[in-house]
Amino acid sequence: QGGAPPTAPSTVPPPPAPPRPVAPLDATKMPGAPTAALGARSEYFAPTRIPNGTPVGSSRTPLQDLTGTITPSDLHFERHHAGIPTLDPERHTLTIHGLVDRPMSFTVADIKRFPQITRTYFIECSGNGGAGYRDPKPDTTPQPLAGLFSTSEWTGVPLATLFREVGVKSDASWFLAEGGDACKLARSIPIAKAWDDAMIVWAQNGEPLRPAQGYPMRLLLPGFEGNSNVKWLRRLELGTKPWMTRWETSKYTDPMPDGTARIFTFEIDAKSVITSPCYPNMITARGWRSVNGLAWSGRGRITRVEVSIDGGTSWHDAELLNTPQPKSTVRFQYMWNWQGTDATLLSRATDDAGYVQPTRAAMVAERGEFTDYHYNQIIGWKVDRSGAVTFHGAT
Amino acid sequence: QGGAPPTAPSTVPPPPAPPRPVAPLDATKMPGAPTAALGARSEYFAPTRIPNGTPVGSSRTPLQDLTGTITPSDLHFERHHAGIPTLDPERHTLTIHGLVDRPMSFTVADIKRFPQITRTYFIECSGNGGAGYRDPKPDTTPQPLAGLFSTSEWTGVPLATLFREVGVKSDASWFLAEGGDACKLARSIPIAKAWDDAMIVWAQNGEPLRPAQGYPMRLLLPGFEGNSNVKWLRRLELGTKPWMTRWETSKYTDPMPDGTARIFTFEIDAKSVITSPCYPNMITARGWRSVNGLAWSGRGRITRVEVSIDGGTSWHDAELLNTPQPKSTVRFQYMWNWQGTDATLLSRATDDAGYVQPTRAAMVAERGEFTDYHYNQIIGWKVDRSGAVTFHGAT
Amino acid sequence: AVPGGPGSKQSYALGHLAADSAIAAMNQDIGPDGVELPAGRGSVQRGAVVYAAQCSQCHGAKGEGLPTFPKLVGRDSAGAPTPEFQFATKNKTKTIGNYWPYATTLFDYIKRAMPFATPGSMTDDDVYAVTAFLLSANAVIPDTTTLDAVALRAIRMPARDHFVPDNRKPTATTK
Amino acid sequence: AVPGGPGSKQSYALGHLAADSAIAAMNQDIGPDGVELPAGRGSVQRGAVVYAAQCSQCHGAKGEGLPTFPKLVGRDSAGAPTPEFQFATKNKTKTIGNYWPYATTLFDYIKRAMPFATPGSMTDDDVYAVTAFLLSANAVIPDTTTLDAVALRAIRMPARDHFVPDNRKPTATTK
Ligand code: HEC
Ligand code: HEC
Ligand SMILES: [Ca+2]
Ligand SMILES: [Ca+2]
Ligand SMILES: [Ca+2]
Ligand SMILES: [Ca+2]
Ligand SMILES: [Ca+2]
Ligand SMILES: [Ca+2]
Ligand SMILES: [Co+2]
Ligand SMILES: [Co+2]
Repeated sequence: QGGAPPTAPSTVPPPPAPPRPVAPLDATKMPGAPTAALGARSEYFAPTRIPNGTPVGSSRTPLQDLTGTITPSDLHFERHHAGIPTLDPERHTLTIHGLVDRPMSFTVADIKRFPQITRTYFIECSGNGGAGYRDPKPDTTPQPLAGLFSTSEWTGVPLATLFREVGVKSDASWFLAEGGDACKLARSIPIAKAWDDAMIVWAQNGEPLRPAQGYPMRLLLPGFEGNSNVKWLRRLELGTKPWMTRWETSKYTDPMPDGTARIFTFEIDAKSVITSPCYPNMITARGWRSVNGLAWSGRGRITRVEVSIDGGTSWHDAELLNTPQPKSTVRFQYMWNWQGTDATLLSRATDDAGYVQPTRAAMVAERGEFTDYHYNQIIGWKVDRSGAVTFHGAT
Repeated sequence: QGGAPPTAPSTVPPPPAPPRPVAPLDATKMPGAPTAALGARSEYFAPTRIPNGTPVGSSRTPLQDLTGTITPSDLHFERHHAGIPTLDPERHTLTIHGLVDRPMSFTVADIKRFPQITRTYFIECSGNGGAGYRDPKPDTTPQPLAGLFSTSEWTGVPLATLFREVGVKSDASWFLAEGGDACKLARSIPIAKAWDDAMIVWAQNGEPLRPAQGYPMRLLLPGFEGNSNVKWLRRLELGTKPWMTRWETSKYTDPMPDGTARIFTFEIDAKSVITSPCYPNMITARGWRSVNGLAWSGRGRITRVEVSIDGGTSWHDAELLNTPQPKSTVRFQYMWNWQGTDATLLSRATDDAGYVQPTRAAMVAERGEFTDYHYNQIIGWKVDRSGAVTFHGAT
Repeated sequence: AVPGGPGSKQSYALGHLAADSAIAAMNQDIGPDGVELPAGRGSVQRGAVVYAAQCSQCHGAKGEGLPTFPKLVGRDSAGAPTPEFQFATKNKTKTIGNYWPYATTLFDYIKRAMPFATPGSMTDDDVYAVTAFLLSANAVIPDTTTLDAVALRAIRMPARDHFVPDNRKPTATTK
Repeated sequence: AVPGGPGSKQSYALGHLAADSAIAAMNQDIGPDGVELPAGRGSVQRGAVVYAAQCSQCHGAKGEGLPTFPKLVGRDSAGAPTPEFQFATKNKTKTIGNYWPYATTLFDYIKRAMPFATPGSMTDDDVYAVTAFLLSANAVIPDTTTLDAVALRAIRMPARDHFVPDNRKPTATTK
C-alpha cells in the first residue's frame, strides 16, 4: 500500500460481521419491499474495503467478493496522503500555466462542456502486491494481496484537448500535476502522456467521481501507477524537467540490488490474480468449477492468460471473458474438474508487448527481496485433498 | 412505467433537496476525511430514483444526472408487480422441468460453478417513454421521459449451458420463466432466445445483483422488454406453446388502430435521448458545449446517431463515444456552438437492421395516440434565446 | 463451444435431479388450453361472496376499481355489450371483459397473485368461484354458471380474436 | 481529430485567462535546481527549536520516527556516515540522509504538507530553518549552517547519484 504509516491507530474499525439475515420461509406468500430512492445491497452481501480509518493510508477493494470487471464505485480502493478534501464543485478550478501561450483556469462546468470521452481503465497502486512478495502467508485473501487495484468506466476530456486550448510551447517536455488536498500532492509527468491518452476525468461508472477518487476532477494516466493519477486536481504546470517531488523521489522509487533506485517507473507491468477459488474458501464438492480472476497490463492489451493447476509444471490457456482493451482489465476463466487431489492453481498473464509475468523467484533474483513497488510476480492458491484453499506465494 | 397502479398513495416521498453542503474555504489547510469501509457519494451529488414507494410500481433512473454508459447499481430503474422479495441465497434454487430429459434444480452455488460470461446490456421497460408520447409537457426531465432504462455489466451463465445440462426435448419451443416474488411473475419466451443470447445472471457491475434487480438471480434476455427479464427467477418450464400469462395478455400487449393488439412484442426498437442539455438546465453562456445522450436498440448494434439543432430540418452525424455492442448502450455526442438563438435539439438513432427512429407524428399515424408500450419516437429539447431548455415531444 | 467450457456437448454434472413433489409445488400454471386446471368448482353466486370479502376493498364493490387499483369489470367505455376494441385510438380502460383474450389467464393470475396481501391463500374452489363472478360481471358468462375445469376451458373470451403475434418489421421506420 | 470535436485544431474558447496572482498563490513548487526558492533564511539552531515545537511530537525528538510516523533521520541502518544504499536486498529504512536525492524536495515538501495538521502555516524562514535542522541531523550539512536559496541550491545529497531513470525493458520477463 505504498508503505505510508497512518497518523494514528485506526479509529474506524471494520464493522463486525452482521448476524445472518432472516428471509421469510416462503417469500411468495407476502408482498415484498416497496420501490426506494436508492437500491441498497442485499443484506446477505455486505462487502467492505477494510479501511485503516486515517487520512494517510489506504483501503482495499475486496476482489474476492466481486465478479465481472467493473469495481462498484463505493468499493474502489483508496490511497490518500492527507485525507479526502471536501471541495465545492462550484468553486474548484483547474489552472494550466508555465510553458503555455495562454495560462488559463477552467471551472468544472467549463471542463464538462468540452468534447468528452468514456473509457474503461484500471488504476493500481504501485505498492499493490507487497504483502504476497515480502511475506507470503497462507491465510491471505485477494484483498490484501491485490486489492489496491480497481477498474472503472471513466468519463472526461482528453488532456490533449486542454493543452491545445492553452497552447503548449515547443520546449515543454514535462508537466507537474498538483492536487487540492492538504498535502497538495504533486507528480511530474512526461508531456508525451498528455498527447497519448491522459484524461481529466470527472465521472466514474456513470456518476460523478466519488470524493475518495478525486471529486470533482482528477488526472487519469492510463496504465500509470496510481499515485501519478493525481486526485482533486487543481493545477498543471508545464516545464522542461521533472520537479523531483517527495512522491517521485523518497516514496515511489524502486531500489535495485546493484545499488541504484529506479525513478519515474510509471508503467504497471502485466499481472493477474485468481479471485475464485481463494482463501478462505473450502471447496466442498468435487467436479467442475470456474477458476477465474483478473488480468491487466499498463503497457497495452492482455493477449493471453494461462492457468496451471499443478503449480506451474503445465499451463492451460484460459478464456478471456471480455475483449481486452488497452490498459484495461480482463476477467479470465479456466474450467476445472477437481477430483479431490492436491493442486496448486496459478495464473500467468501476457501482454501485447510480449511480456510474461515472472515467478517470485525470478523477481527476487533480479530485484531483491526488499525492493519496493511494482510487484507482479505469479501468485496462486493451494487446494488440499480436503478442499481447503490457502495462498501460495512462493513461486 | 407499464401503467400499473400503485397499491396505496406513496408512503416514501422523495427526500427534500438537502441544503447546499459547506466546503472549507481552503481545503489545503487541513487534513481531509479518513479512509472508510465504503466510499459515499459527494454531498454535492445526491441523485434519487423518485420512487412511488409501493410494492407495485416503478422508480426511474435519473438519466440527467449520469454520464458514460453504466448505470450505478443503486440507481438502476425498478418495476415490480408485488414488491422486492427477501430471498436467502443458500435456500433459493432454480428448477428446470417440462420437456426436458432430466428435470433438475440448481442452487446459487451450482449456478456460479458453470462457465460464466460477462456482457454489457441495457434493460428497458416497454412502457418507457409513455409520458412524452401521450402528453408532452415542457417541464419534463429525462428521468420521467426515459428513466425506465438502465445499463449494466452483467455476469452469469448462458441459458443454453443449463438447457444442455437438462437435455431439451426436440418438441420444446417455448419456456415459461417464473419469479419467486409474491405474484410469481411469469412470462413465456420462445426457446430460440435460449439458444441465442439469454443468460441467467447473478452479478451486476461487479457485485451480486441488488435485490431490486432480482437477487440472487434473474433471467436476462438481451434486447427484450424489461418485464420478460424475470427477476428472482425460480423456475423454467419447457413446453410447446406460450402460457398466455396475465403479463403477456392483459398487460404488455400493444393495441393498434386496426382493432388488433400485438402480443409477444419482445424486441426494443432503436431509440435515443439527449440527456445534456435538458430541462431544467438554463444555458448561461454562449459558445461550445457537448450535446450528448444515450442510444440503444434491442435488435442489434446502433450504427448511427444523428443530432439536429433546427428541429429536424437538417441532421448531423454524432460521434459514438463507445464501440457499439449488440443490444447495448452507446453514448453519443455532438459539439454545438450556441450563439443565443432559438434552437430545437433532437436525436435520431439507426440500428444495424437499418431501422431509423420515427417522429411522434409518424408513430401516432401508424399506431394511434393511445397505444401502449414501445414508445421510441424522436424527442428533444427546445432552447430559447434566454438559454432556457424545455422538453420538445411534438415531433 | 460453451464459453470457457471444454465444448458445447460438455455436461458439468452440476445441480441435482428435481423431485416430482418439488416440481409439483411450483408447477401451478394454467395454459390457454386449460389442461392443467385443477379439480374443484365454484359458482358465480359464491364468487360474489368471496369477492365482497376478499377483493372489493381494493377493486371496488362492483369491480369498478379504485384510484390506485385496477378496474376489473366493464365491456367498454360506453358500457355496450360488444367491445369496440379501440384501445389504440381512444383513451379506454382495459378490463377482463373487453381486453383479456383467455379465461384461463384469470384463474392462473388470481391463484398466483391475489389477494394482493396474501397471495396463494385461496382454495381452488374459491378461485373457480371468483373467476366465475368476474366473468359474469363482465357479461362473458351467465350469472347462473358454475365453473370447473371443463367449463372454464370452454369459454371463449370476447377479445380473443383481436390478438396478433408481433408483426413489426425490424427495418421499417414506423411500425 | 479531437474526439467529438470539429478537428484537432479546434479551440472551444472555454475557460478564462488565469490572473498572475491566482497562479502565484498556487505556484509554490521548488524544482531540483532551486530557482523557485523564495527569499528568507534559517539556521540549524533555530530549526531545532521549530522542530521541537512543531514536528517532534510525530517524528520523535531526534527524528527517529514513531510507530505510525516516518523516521526522518539516519544515514543507514548501522549509523555509518556513508550510506550503503542497499535497500533492495536489506530491510533498511529510508531517510532523508540515506535516500533523498534532492535537498530542494525537502523544502518543497515541508512547505507543501507539514506540519500535518496545519499544512501551509509555516513562514519561509521557518521552512529554511527546519530544513537546515533535518539536513544537519542527517549529517548532510554542518550544524553551524544557515540556509537560504543560494545555500540550499548548492547542496548535493548523499544518495543523489543512485537514482536512474526507469530502465525496465517492456518485453523482458523479469526486470
Ligand atoms: C390489497 C389490495 C388488493 C386486494 C385485496 C386484491 N387485489 Fe387484485 N390487484 C391489486 C393490485 C395492486 C393489482 C395490480 C397488480 C399489478 O399491476 O401487477 C391487482 C390486479 C388484479 C387483477 C389483474 C388486473 C389487470 O388488469 O391485469 C385481477 C384480475 C385481480 N387483481 C383480481 C383480484 C381478486 C379476484 C381479488 C380477491 C380474491 C383481488 N384481486 C384482491 C390489489 C388487490
Ligand atoms: C501530526 C503529525 C505530524 C506532524 C506534527 C508533522 N508531521 Fe511530518 N509527517 C507526518 C506523516 C503522517 C507523514 C507521512 C505522510 C505520507 O506518508 O504521505 C509525514 C511525513 C513527513 C516527511 C516525509 C517523510 C518521507 O520519508 O517521505 C517529512 C520530511 C516530514 N514529515 C517533516 C515534518 C516536519 C519538518 C514537521 C514540522 C514542521 C512535521 N513533519 C510535522 C506527520 C506529522
Ligand atoms: Ca525497501
Ligand atoms: Ca391504451
Ligand atoms: Ca406447468
Ligand atoms: Ca397447457
Ligand atoms: Ca512552478
Ligand atoms: Ca526548477
Ligand atoms: Co513506479
Ligand atoms: Co412488448
